[in-house]
Amino acid sequence: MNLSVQIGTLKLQNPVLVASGTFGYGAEYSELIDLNQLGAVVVKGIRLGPVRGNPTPRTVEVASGLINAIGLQGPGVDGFIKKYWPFLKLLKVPTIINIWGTTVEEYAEVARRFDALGGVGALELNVSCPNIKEGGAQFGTDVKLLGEVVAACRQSTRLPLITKLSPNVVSIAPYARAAEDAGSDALSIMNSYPAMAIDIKTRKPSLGNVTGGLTGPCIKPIAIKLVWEAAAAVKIPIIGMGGIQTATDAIEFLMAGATAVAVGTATFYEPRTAVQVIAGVREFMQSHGIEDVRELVGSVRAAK
Amino acid sequence: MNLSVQIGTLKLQNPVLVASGTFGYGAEYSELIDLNQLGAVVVKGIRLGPVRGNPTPRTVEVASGLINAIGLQGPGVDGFIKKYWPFLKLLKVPTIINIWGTTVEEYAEVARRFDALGGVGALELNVSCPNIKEGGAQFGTDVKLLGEVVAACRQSTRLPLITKLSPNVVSIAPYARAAEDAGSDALSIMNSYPAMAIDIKTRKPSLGNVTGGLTGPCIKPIAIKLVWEAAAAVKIPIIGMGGIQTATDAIEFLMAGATAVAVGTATFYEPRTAVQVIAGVREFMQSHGIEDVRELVGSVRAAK
Amino acid sequence: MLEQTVQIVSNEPDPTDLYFRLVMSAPRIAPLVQPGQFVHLRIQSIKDALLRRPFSIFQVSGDTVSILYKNVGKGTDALSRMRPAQDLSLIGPLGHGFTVPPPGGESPLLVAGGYGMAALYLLAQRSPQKGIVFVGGRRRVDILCQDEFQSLGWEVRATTEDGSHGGKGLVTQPLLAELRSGTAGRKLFACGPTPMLRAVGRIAEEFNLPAELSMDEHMCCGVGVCLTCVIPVKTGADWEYQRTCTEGPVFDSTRIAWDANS
Amino acid sequence: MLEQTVQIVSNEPDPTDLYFRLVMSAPRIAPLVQPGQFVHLRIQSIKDALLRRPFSIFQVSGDTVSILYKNVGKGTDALSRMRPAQDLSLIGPLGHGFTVPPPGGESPLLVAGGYGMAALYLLAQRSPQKGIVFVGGRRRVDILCQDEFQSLGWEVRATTEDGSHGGKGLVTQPLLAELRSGTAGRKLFACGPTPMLRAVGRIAEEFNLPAELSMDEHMCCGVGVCLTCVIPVKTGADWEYQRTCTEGPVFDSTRIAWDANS
Ligand SMILES: Cc1cc2nc3c(=O)[nH]c(=O)nc-3n(C[C@H](O)[C@H](O)[C@H](O)COP(=O)(O)OP(=O)(O)OC[C@H]3O[C@@H](n4cnc5c(N)ncnc54)[C@H](O)[C@@H]3O)c2cc1C
Ligand SMILES: Cc1cc2nc3c(=O)[nH]c(=O)nc-3n(C[C@H](O)[C@H](O)[C@H](O)COP(=O)(O)OP(=O)(O)OC[C@H]3O[C@@H](n4cnc5c(N)ncnc54)[C@H](O)[C@@H]3O)c2cc1C
Ligand SMILES: Cc1cc2nc3c(=O)[nH]c(=O)nc-3n(C[C@H](O)[C@H](O)[C@H](O)COP(=O)(O)O)c2cc1C
Ligand SMILES: Cc1cc2nc3c(=O)[nH]c(=O)nc-3n(C[C@H](O)[C@H](O)[C@H](O)COP(=O)(O)O)c2cc1C
Ligand code: FES
Ligand code: FES
Repeated sequence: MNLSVQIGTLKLQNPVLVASGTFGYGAEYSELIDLNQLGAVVVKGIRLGPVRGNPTPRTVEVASGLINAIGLQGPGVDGFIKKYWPFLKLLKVPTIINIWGTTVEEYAEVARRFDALGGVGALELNVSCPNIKEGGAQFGTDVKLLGEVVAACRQSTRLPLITKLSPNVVSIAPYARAAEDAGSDALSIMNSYPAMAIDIKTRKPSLGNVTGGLTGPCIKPIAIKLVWEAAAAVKIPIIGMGGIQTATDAIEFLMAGATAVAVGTATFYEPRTAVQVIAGVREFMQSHGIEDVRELVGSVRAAK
Repeated sequence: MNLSVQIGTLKLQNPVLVASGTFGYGAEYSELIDLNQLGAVVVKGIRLGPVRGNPTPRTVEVASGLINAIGLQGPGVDGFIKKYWPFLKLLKVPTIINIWGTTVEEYAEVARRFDALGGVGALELNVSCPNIKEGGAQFGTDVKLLGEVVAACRQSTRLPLITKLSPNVVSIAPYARAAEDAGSDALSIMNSYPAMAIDIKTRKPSLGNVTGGLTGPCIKPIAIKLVWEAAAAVKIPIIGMGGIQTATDAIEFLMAGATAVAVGTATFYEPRTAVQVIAGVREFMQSHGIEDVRELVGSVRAAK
Repeated sequence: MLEQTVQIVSNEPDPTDLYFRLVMSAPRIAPLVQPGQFVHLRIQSIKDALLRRPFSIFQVSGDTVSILYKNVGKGTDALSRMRPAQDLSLIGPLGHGFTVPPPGGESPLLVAGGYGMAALYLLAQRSPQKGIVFVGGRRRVDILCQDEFQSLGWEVRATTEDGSHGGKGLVTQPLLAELRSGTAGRKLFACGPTPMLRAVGRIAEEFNLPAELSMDEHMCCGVGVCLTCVIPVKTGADWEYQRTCTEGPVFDSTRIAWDANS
Repeated sequence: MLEQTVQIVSNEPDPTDLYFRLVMSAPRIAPLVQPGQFVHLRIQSIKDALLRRPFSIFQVSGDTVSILYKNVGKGTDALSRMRPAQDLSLIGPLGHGFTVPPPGGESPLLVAGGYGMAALYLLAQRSPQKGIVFVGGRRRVDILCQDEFQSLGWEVRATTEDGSHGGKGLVTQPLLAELRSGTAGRKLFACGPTPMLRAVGRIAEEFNLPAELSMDEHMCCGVGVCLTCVIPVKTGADWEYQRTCTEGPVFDSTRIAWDANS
């Protein structure tokens, strides 16, 4: 039985990753799960320099979901390499680095730095964080800027490039194509959706940043639709995410057209989710006589 | 204690409506609740002629929500007037008619017809149904078309006009302003969000229409954010909706900037939701010494 | 139609833990029930799921109303864990049920698949003429209330797909055999999975018999406002979607436009 | 740190049904616990809500770990309805706890507000020096485990805001009184609401005493990956956000940059 899939030149032993920002830098969960069982580890978004992040409260629980406004707190490229890379580079599974910047040049520079580091599995360009004023989101909602930022990174590295698209657009197809045309090897769909909650007792927004990004099971139906549409628009593989809690959820993404999936928010409440999803996908394949996980990919459209 | 609010020239005895498409034509629920307690009854979307609607399955349950693709099945203007208006016109509370068309002219014609009918409380322009190919949604995601359709209706009727915006846009502010500038008296925010589910057992989309619109508690955080942003962009009142189950939810919308709210999906599982919400808002006002419900409107921003 | 908080009196599994009989105390609703109607239950303990679940009314006795349900998913599973004295919110009775045969009218032949049997019990009980009930299922366990029907004085002809009880095969086989021996004054009443209903519809057409079919469509509101539960119904030369929760679940078989939707 | 399915041994309310003591059988986790650490509990029966809830570890006894919690919302309410023999998923022990005073070291003064008392019990139990515990609450019911602390040989000075038990006022008043009578060799350990912690921090500064504060921040993952639970912590002349779930919940009071966030 084959579970392995390919993202650009990167081969993954199975199609189940963890989502950026929900798995720290890998080491944190190593006491609770065997990281080497994962398809890949994807780390929290990193820009060139350190980032302090947003004021608290930074997350609030909502119906079947979570709103977060962390503000991409992080150690910057150097801090990451010093503090977290020594652990990650020893893993048997690849590390995918989620990167961002406030200018096209910064994205390209961060890509160059990780290209030079050696041993990185792939880069995921976060052009869709809703929680940072000066960066992220505007690249994800402007087709032209999106093409520019992907092209600039493409010129800076030969590592596989994954573009993480924003869900906050009228139609995702043009963005998917712009990323593909600019040389992206794959797409990640979706990032969190802009959202807000108010605490009626205090009469204040529930988050320090006022607005944040919605994630968890509540967004799965939106994510499935976006993956379905993007898969029809491009030939490059898609990493599907948004609300995955079970193998059933993951298979739904694969059938919609995703080549791989990532588990995000669910890890917070059930750290073993990703490994359970891998086991569940394997079981489903066994009981349905499916030899290769790639048979599932896009199989709903194929069946039509 | 004052609970009444004003939408254009329409005075509502309280700010709690029911959402279009979730309350039929009023009569259906009259055995279970006293309709005259509501702020207003809003009927299912009506176009000029009868509409057959989409193939089944038409709804599917998801985490804390529902996806629907009814396809605006309905009797058309004449069928409605014949079959449902005799009941509605006898209610003490106003009826708001949700209308749509596939062309600007059709919207205007439907508006004219209801203007001529007499006794209608207001018209709600649905420019945001995600489940109809030829109509609805494209008006809601194109600022220019949106302005045209609102302006054409404005010229066809003196009834209060409410424009129901699409949530499926990068930023809602320009759409809110376009509707205001074209003469809309109020905005409804939000309609359902484009979504999809797959049944992995049958390997088919869960809905006959493939994609549908997501509603219920899962979308509340998206709706609150949109109301918050629109309220900063326009002066006309906003009717907030999306996932309201309790008075707490409704108050969250009011504090975010909505002048009134509508209960949708929750009515399906708890028919008495709207009347419970009214009672809960009243209780909240009592226990917080609030004399006028309008003090709550936008009070989060005011407090900043 | 009423919404009422009802108390569970009992909730008993069959020996296989697959089918359950749930008895609820519903004094205001019980007297209103017509055969073929259903109730819409809110099961508060389903995690993350919101909607009510529809179930045919199985039996009515004094102040109680009961259903006979199969544990097939998260809602029915949560329901199966509920205990006497716990509460449920119930809307009912709902829908347009079967026409009880008038005294001296047609002799009823009931056709049931799986839990479809539950929907037919009240009809059998209230029918002035006794008749035959044809029941089918996959295995023995799916033949649900043979004894109850027999106690009413009805003849039961069971079939199972695996032959573990009654004849081996589909429920339509003994029905066809019976009809070949004579059709005069017969009327069919059926409830079960859609393919079975369709087969019964074809048989009714073939033998030129009246038939009432209780259609099984996914439901959401259950009271006619959401337009989820529609089936194509003939209107002259054309057809339109009608609601199984209000115009149905029981439809005259000749009115259903089986192929309209494809 | 382990994730374990643990069984509830008991879940007892106080007479007012506001505070509960939950004892769980957690044989692999119990031996690892340090004073001031917490567990992260998944309460499956919360409707629509997903996240775990953090609770300080109150007592450890043999194979069991217990918490003392206040019913304040949907999670703690669902927890309060759970019964012995039911399961919970627990991650723990988590966080960086209190420094147990070394033998012959400083004499500990504990300061607790409300359920903060729970977080201090193990410290009192394991401290070679006994000292005084200052406990405060709104009403008598909020003074939680005075007897247990006294059984350990600690002196308890209680205050309530309404004067219904102990002195009337805030917990910092008897603390100040005590410190004015002498500060040599004292160290403060505090757990409670943020305003109380801040007041204790100021008092420590004023009297130039070491103080460890257990910070109360909203948590999400509880293990350091999500960066929800941060507080501003001094780094030289500057400050950065550090996680209360991993670098904390206990911080040296001089390191907290109280005004950074405003
Ligand atoms: C008018 C009517 C009367 C019914 N009477 C009975 C009855 O007497 N006894 C009984 O056991 N069941 C009856 N049903 C079916 C029952 O409503 C479903 O089995 C139930 O809603 C499934 O809920 P769940 O959460 O357990 O399953 P889910 O987890 O929601 O789904 C499990 C499976 O059941 C299927 N399912 C969901 N809804 C329906 C439906 N309406 N019809 C058929 N399959 C469905 C799903 O597609 C899925 O495959 C009736 C349905 C209708 C419309
Ligand atoms: C390290 C740590 C240790 C804790 N130890 C204990 C303990 O020993 N005993 C105990 O009773 N509680 C303790 N808490 C608080 C406890 O986690 C919350 O009361 C609980 O999560 C509320 O869950 P809920 O679903 O019942 O409330 P919700 O419905 O989620 O919220 C109800 C109210 O509680 C507030 N709340 C939610 N989370 C927290 C929090 N972390 N701190 C303070 N208020 C919160 C909400 O803002 C809201 O006002 C601790 C918290 C932390 C971070
Ligand atoms: C707390 C939190 C932090 C996140 N941080 C990042 C990030 O740094 N970079 C990024 O591209 N996505 C980030 N995301 C988005 C996730 O990677 C993922 O796209 C999203 O959570 C949807 O998946 P889920 O519903 O399974 O969580 C974050 C999400 C959460 C909840
Ligand atoms: C089954 C269904 C049908 C709907 N039909 C209409 C419609 O005809 N016209 C319209 O403007 N909105 C329609 N809506 C959208 C609702 O009016 C409302 O905007 C949306 O459901 C969000 O509110 P909720 O989350 O409370 O349901 C429909 C929603 C549902 C669930
Ligand atoms: S289930 Fe809503 S109309 Fe029938
Ligand atoms: S709660 Fe997630 S980092 Fe502390």
